[in-house]
Amino acid sequence: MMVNQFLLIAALLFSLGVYGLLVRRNVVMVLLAVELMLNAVNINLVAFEAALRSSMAVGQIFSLFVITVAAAEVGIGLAIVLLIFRNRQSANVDDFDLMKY
Amino acid sequence: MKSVFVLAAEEAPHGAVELASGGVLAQWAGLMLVLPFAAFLLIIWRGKHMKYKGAEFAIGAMAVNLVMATALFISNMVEGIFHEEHFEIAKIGLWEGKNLIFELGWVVDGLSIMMYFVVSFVGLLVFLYAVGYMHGDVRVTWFFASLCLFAGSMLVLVGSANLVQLIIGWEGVGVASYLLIGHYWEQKENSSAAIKAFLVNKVADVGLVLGAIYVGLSLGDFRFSTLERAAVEGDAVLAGVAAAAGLLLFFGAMGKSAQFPLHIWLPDAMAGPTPVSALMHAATMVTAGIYLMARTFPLYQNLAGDIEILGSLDVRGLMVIVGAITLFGMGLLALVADDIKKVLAYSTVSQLGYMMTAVAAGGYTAGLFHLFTHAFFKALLFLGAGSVIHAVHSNNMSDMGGLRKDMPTTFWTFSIGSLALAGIIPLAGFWSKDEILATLDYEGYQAVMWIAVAGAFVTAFYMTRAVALTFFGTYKGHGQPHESPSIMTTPLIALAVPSVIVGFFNVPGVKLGGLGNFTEWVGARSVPMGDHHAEAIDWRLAAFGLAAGLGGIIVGWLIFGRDAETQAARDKVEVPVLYPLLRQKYYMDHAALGVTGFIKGPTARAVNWINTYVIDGVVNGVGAVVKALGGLVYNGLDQRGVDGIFNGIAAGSDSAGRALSRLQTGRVQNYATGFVVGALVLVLIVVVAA
Amino acid sequence: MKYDIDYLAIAPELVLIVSLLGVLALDLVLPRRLKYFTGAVAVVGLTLAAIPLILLAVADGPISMFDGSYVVDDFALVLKGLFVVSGYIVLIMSVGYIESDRYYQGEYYFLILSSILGSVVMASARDLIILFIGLELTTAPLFMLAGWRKGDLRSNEASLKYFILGVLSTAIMLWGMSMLFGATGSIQFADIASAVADLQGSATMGPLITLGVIFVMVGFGFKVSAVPFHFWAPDTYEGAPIPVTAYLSVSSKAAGFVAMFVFVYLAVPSMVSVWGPAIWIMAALSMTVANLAALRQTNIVRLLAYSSISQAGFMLVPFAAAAVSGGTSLAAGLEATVVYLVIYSLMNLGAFAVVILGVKRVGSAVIDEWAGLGRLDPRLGVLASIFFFSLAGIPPLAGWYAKFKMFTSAIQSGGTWAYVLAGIAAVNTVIAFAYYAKVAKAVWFDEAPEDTRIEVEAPAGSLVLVLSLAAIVTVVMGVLPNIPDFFGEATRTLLAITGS
Amino acid sequence: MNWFENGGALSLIIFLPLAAALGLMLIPKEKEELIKQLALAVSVVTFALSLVVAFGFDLGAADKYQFDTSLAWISAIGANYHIGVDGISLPLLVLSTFIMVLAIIYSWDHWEEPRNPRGFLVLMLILGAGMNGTFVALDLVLFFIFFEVVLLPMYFMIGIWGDKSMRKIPGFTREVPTRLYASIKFFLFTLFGSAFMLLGFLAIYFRAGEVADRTFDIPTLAALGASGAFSPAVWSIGGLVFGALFLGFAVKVPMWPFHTWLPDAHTAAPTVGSVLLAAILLKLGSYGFIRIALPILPDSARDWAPAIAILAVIGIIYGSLACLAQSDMKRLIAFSSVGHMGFVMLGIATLTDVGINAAIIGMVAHGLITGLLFFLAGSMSHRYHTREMGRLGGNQTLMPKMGAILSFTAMASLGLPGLAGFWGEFMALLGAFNPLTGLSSGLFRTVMVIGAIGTVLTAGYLLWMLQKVNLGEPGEEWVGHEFHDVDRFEMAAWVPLMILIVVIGVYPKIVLGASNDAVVSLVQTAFDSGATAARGVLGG
Amino acid sequence: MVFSDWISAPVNWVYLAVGAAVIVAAFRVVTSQNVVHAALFLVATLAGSAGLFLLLGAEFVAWVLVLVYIGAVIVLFLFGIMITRAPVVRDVGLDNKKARPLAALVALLLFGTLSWTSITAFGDLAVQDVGVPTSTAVLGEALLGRFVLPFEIVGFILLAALVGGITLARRDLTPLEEEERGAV
Repeated sequence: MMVNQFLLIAALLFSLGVYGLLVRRNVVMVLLAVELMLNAVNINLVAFEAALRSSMAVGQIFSLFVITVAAAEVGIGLAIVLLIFRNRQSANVDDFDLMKY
Repeated sequence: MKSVFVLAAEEAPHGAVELASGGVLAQWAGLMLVLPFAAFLLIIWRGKHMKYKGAEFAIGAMAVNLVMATALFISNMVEGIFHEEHFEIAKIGLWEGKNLIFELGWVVDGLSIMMYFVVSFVGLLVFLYAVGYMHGDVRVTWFFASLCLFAGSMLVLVGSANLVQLIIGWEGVGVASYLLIGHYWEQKENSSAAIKAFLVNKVADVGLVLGAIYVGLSLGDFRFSTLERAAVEGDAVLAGVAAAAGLLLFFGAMGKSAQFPLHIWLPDAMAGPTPVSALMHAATMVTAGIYLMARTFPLYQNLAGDIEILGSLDVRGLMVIVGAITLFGMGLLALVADDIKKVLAYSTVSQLGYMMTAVAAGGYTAGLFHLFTHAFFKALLFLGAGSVIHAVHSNNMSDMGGLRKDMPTTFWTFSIGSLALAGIIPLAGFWSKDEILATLDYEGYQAVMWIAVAGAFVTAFYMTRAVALTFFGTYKGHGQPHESPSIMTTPLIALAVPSVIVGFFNVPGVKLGGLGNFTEWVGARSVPMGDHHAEAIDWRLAAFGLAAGLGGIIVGWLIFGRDAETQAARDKVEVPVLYPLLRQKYYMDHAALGVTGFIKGPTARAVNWINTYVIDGVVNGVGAVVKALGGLVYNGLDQRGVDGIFNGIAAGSDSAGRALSRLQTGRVQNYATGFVVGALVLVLIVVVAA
Repeated sequence: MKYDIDYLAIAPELVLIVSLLGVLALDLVLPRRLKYFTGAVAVVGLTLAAIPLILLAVADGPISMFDGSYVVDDFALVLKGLFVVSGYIVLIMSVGYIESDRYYQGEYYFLILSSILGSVVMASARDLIILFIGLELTTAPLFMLAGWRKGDLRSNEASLKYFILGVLSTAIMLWGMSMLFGATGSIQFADIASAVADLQGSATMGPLITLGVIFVMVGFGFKVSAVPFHFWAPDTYEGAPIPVTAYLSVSSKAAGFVAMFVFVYLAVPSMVSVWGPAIWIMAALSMTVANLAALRQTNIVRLLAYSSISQAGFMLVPFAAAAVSGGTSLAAGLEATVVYLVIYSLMNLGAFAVVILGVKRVGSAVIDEWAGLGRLDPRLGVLASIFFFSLAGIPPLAGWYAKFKMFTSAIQSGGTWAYVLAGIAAVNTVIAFAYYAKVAKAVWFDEAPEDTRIEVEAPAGSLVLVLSLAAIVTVVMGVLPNIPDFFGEATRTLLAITGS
Repeated sequence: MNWFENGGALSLIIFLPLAAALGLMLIPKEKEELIKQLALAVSVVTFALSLVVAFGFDLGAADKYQFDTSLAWISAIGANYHIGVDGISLPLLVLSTFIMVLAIIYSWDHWEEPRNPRGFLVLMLILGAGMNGTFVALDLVLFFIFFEVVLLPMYFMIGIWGDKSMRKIPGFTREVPTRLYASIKFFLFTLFGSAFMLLGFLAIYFRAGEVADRTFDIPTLAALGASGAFSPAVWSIGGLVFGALFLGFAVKVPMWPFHTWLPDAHTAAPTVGSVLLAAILLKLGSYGFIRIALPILPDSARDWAPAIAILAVIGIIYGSLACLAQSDMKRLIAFSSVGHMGFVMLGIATLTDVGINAAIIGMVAHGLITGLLFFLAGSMSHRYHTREMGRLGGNQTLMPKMGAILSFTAMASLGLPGLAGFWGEFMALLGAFNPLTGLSSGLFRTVMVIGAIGTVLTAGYLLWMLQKVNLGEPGEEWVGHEFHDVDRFEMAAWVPLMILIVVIGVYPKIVLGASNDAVVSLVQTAFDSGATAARGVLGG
Repeated sequence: MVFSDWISAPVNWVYLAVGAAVIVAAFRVVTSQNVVHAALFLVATLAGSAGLFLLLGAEFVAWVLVLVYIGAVIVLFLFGIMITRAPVVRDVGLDNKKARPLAALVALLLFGTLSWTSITAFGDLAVQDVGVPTSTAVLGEALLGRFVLPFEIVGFILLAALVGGITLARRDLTPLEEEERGAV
């Protein structure tokens, strides 16, 4: 097994995440896309760790932090979704352009 | 603490001439330069509360000046005086390692003493006269203050020991003339005339200023004595710039001395009160140019004069030509003027042409002598004209006529002045004009000499016309004219005397006892002038001049003395002396009319037309064009172009800002797109750059 | 392996933790009318946190922990101090502001303190993980605080936009970090630095490291709101509660800069040819784009948002200039940026405080409606002038020295690109004045409409006091620039460690 | 009195007005008299101090900095609080403090809307501090600070007390209030220039570090400059750096084509603002050339001199022509400044002692004369409520004193010999006749001739202005109006100016006596050989 | 390494299987027009990722992923979807169709860049000790030793998210309700 195998998957996930982020109208869907991107990073980190085998498994540690932070972000994101949904009765991001220029 | 004024070190004048120092009088001559200004301040301060509205101060100052000037004049007669005083007013940098300085000061030598005398003498009389003339007029106080400024500036000019101070006096004269010409500024014509005078002079001043710069920076010094010495010694550097400097200075002189084509301001300048005209035409202002030429005479005589500038035309030749055109062409114009002051004004221009021609041709003494004599009789004529105007309340000769009975003093003095101007022996004008003819003859300008003779004819002709129309025939104006008060007639008489006698100051070969003659008096300079002096009068030339003068009078008399419309005028024709001629009046009249008709008609009209539409037109046109150019520059270039660029930049940034803030769509996904694309582009740029 | 912990070194963090937990606990027990007390606790906590900072500053030498991944040196202390002080000012600004509306005070202070804690931690971070965590802790509470005016749609929108772009930037930054980790096998800056120095020439690794560095820089670029990663800023600033906006534009931005400093100077100093041009572009774009856009703004908060973007551009200039000209003057660049940051923080907070008072007074954030404020309330007018003209860089207000340092550093770097950037900065200084002057114009030059005299209660004494103090310091710093310089020079220790 | 001579006096001159400004802010607005008295007292004391400095100044060592001190200021960059006066700055310093006194006297009874004397005086005093500071600063950074400090007060003066009318600006869709447009334009232009000027300073600073120690110290840098350290021959960007400084100073002067802020600012500014702007602020730019650009970058200056001379002479002609097109009296006077400062710059461009002396006396004279003209324009528009020359006329009849003073000042402005304005023009032409060795004398002589012709145009527009405003019959609309002729405050402010105009006109040594040695030394140090006019270079 | 060698290793078969699943699922996450499906595809993606982690010897991380994401986060997502009452049926309006081409282009470019850099950089770099899981003890020791500080700090992130999230998400009481509560 080569690291690149995993990196390719990660790159694909990351790019798909970006795609999703750019096209999805629903905020929750956008959040899903973000999760894809963060997960791609995790795959990177773990794959590198598998190749490096550092003494403290730094890559895995890093990925644990990323997972935790991602979870927190989801929490925050959903809270924001709830907040705006209550005010606007919509979770579509392109409904939100009160402020521009 | 050092004294504010640091007296420049005395330097012995150069040259072979042994001259006296002039003693205390010369050391204090500067007082004459200052007194009129003191009077000016006093008039401004207290004038309104004085009985004669401040004229007292002006007259007082002028009287003191005249005393001093007379004393100097006499001492200069006894022994030639040369004395300079210099007060440094600034060091302005280095020139060849030594300080380049500006100075004020005065020079007391033959030339300046003559000018002091003329200015003070004529000035005093004009001031006195003005008390009467201006009585009850508007702004009398201000008028006398300005007169003081005028006379004072002229004294500063003629007393100056260096070019810089000369410029100060020079433009001071200009400003004073502006103030005086525009005395009745409620009418736009008057203020326009004042502006015209100032601006035309200012144009010429460019020449003076640049000429001063050429001279000053060639010598590292602005003093006349340095210039004179360098010119006589043939200083190489000065020689290098001599033509340029000479022409520039001459250009300056042309403005003040109203040489063709810069004479145009002068007739308009008649807008001022008559005493101003008298002062301006006799003693101050117009003589300044001649004075400048005389002051820098060694430059022309030794260096500049013979430098060829256009083909074989040399500097001197150019100057003579300008003078000749002025003397003849402008004289003709006097023939067609109805305004008596305009007649006199053109006459002045013409006489200035004589002076300029003489000085240019190399006749230092001749030019100055004519200046000297002319000052008296021209002042006399103007004051006389003023007296008439005062009486009839009009400037136009068509409103006058037959005044000789009502105003006898004026008539007689005016006649004396006219005869002197016409060059009738033995009045002053005869001698000085003769000297000019002699000089032109000697220096080889025969053609010009004949023009000068012709000019003499014209001069006599128009003066006769003026006298005839004013004092003979019948009165055509309104009211009953009276002789002017004695404060006005006294100056007339006082001027008539020298108009008669001063010609004898310089009869060739004649010396006034131990006092020498005019030639020696004005020859008292730091260096010899090197002009030619005839040892005896050349009666051949004198006869030509006299004949021309008499001819002019006779022809003039025949025409104007026998004014067909006025019985009185026809009566006058039968003056016994002229009677034989008048017997054949038919031929004579026709012949004279033919000749003069041509001169007065097409020629004069042509000249007048050229003057009005070409020269004046050019000047007015230049003014209009310049103003239009101003509009173009301001509206077209400044507001649209230069400012437009900056406003354009501002407007551009504004709309760029608008365009850029359009990027801020408010859609978060557009932002994210920008975000990712930005990141990718950054990578791309950096990778490509690396 | 045992890791010694120097408790004095992390005392500021600990004090912050205690006080934020205290705030949370108090919030539970206090009755509604006494909730404001949590604010007092937060203020006191921050004040207390300053004490160990001073002690540490006086104490000798840098303290290094966890294999050198957490370092307390003068650089860290200066920036921690900056975070604490600016946080302090934000708290005081908040006190009056959030009391006047339906805010959750306890939670609010808790989140602010959390964010400050994140910044404070990050200033000492010397490995990727702590850097990442610190940044996240700085940012995450702000996602929510931006939406703190829950009933206001603009505030919601601010929060949403900030959040979405925030997580996007986090993801991109993490990708970059993971690549750097993969390439160098370490998360320690020092190790990364040496590994990168070996690898950067390699044809295979080069692009990857470049990508990694740029992606990480993108994350920082987002934090400092540099163009083209700035899009969130105007909208979020406008919508968020004003004290939060102030915090965003100062502390959060400063945090981004700190992250950028430690990352580029300590982790990838040898990649100067990569991050140099990147920063150069960000600097040039930020200044120009934001300034031009700011010219069009009519809302004062939005104007300040664009202003803060352009200021970020100015702050990047020394950096960029030092980097593109070969990196010989990096120390000077750092110092200049820190000096700029210190001065900017002060004056920008002052400007926001003025905006808070002004909005209260006038009832609007639309610049035109501030007409005649100077005559209505000269004191506020003078303060507004001081801060806005200081932002514009007009001597003798402190802002001039910030700009001066920036130019100094840029010119010192030398080289065409540095000069060009300095030129762009110079032009932008002029453009910037045009919109700062807009505020002064409204305040002083325009006539007040007849009926705008709104009677408001006197602003909180503490805010006025702090504001006046900030104004005085702004002037004093401008007259005696040795003061900000002192902080700037202290931060040179950052480079002393790596010996560059 | 040791402290006094070691910087104390100059520091007082700078900071006394500043302290007074702060003090005034503490006095309640209502105590107007007290505020005015205090402001006047302080300005008089400042002026007195500058006179003490002037009389204590050792003219024998005018090329040395006196009353100087140097204190450490910004240690990180080695910028010092280095102040001192030499013969070049002394006249300008005295001029500055002097005009300030007159401006305050004049203000006493002349407040533009919205009044607020306290605010106005505070700004004036700050302005004074900035101006005085600029003239004594001997450190580039210090110079820069003071150079900029003057901007804000002037900006506020124009913006708050300025012309309230609306104006259509080409390129913009809406009409904008004149004062707003003018104030921001003034500020942006100056800021634009000074931003680049600062870049130039910094480049010099670091370049100094390459050959010696990094320093902002002007005398030290001048010495380095004289030794050729900043010559483009050894420092590739030397010319560019001069260009940067040029931009900064030229905008302030202002030289064509950077002048367009000036007519707007002058027209819009309140009277006293215009006066200070014309009398002092413009001088900061030309002073900068003399104090900084020439001595530090002599070789680049040599390269740039022809361009400066050409721009200067364009300014002379262009300014005069633009004046001819004006219908607004104040705007006309403003444009006249473009022309007059053109002569100042022409003098500087010659790089000779004569030319620089010309610039200095030209600056002083322009300060006095144009200052007075703006006073007059202000007082007249105060009475007529219009500045349209087409509507004025017969002022000499309505207000004889005012008219007389206006005539006098116009005469002075057109460079009448014997009044102050003449020397600057004449000497500038003198300098241009014989520019520094190595400069094209053909070009400079052409410029000299064109400049001399410019004096005619100058006379033209001033005389036409007088004709329109002063002479003729009063217009219909003024008949029956009661006009107050010059009041005592105006007299008190104007008479000293008139006296000085005459005194300097007759005895320019008052200015040149102080400056000449300093200028000669400056030119010799900076341009070494060929510094003085020599006979050899002359020729037809 | 030659492809035949590569494909002959069984572990790569597993990789291919899991990897394909992950990719397909990820595709569906961003393309599915049904919100619930999208969320469920994310579950599949994450589960597949966990599988990949196992392949890479990161057992602990794999199970954390399963626990945290599949156990908690996805539930959160589903809650979010429910609460925002997104239609459970196919929703044509889920995508901003106009944005698709640009988004696809950007994603493609990004993928190209990312994969290109990775492939050139790491070439044949192989995973070491395939099948040998990292000991959880090592992780634990590192987390509570060398990484104790970020470990603690990340706790505050969670706390902040919790506190802030609750505050934001909760419905504000009306003044009347508040009064009632105050009385209690």
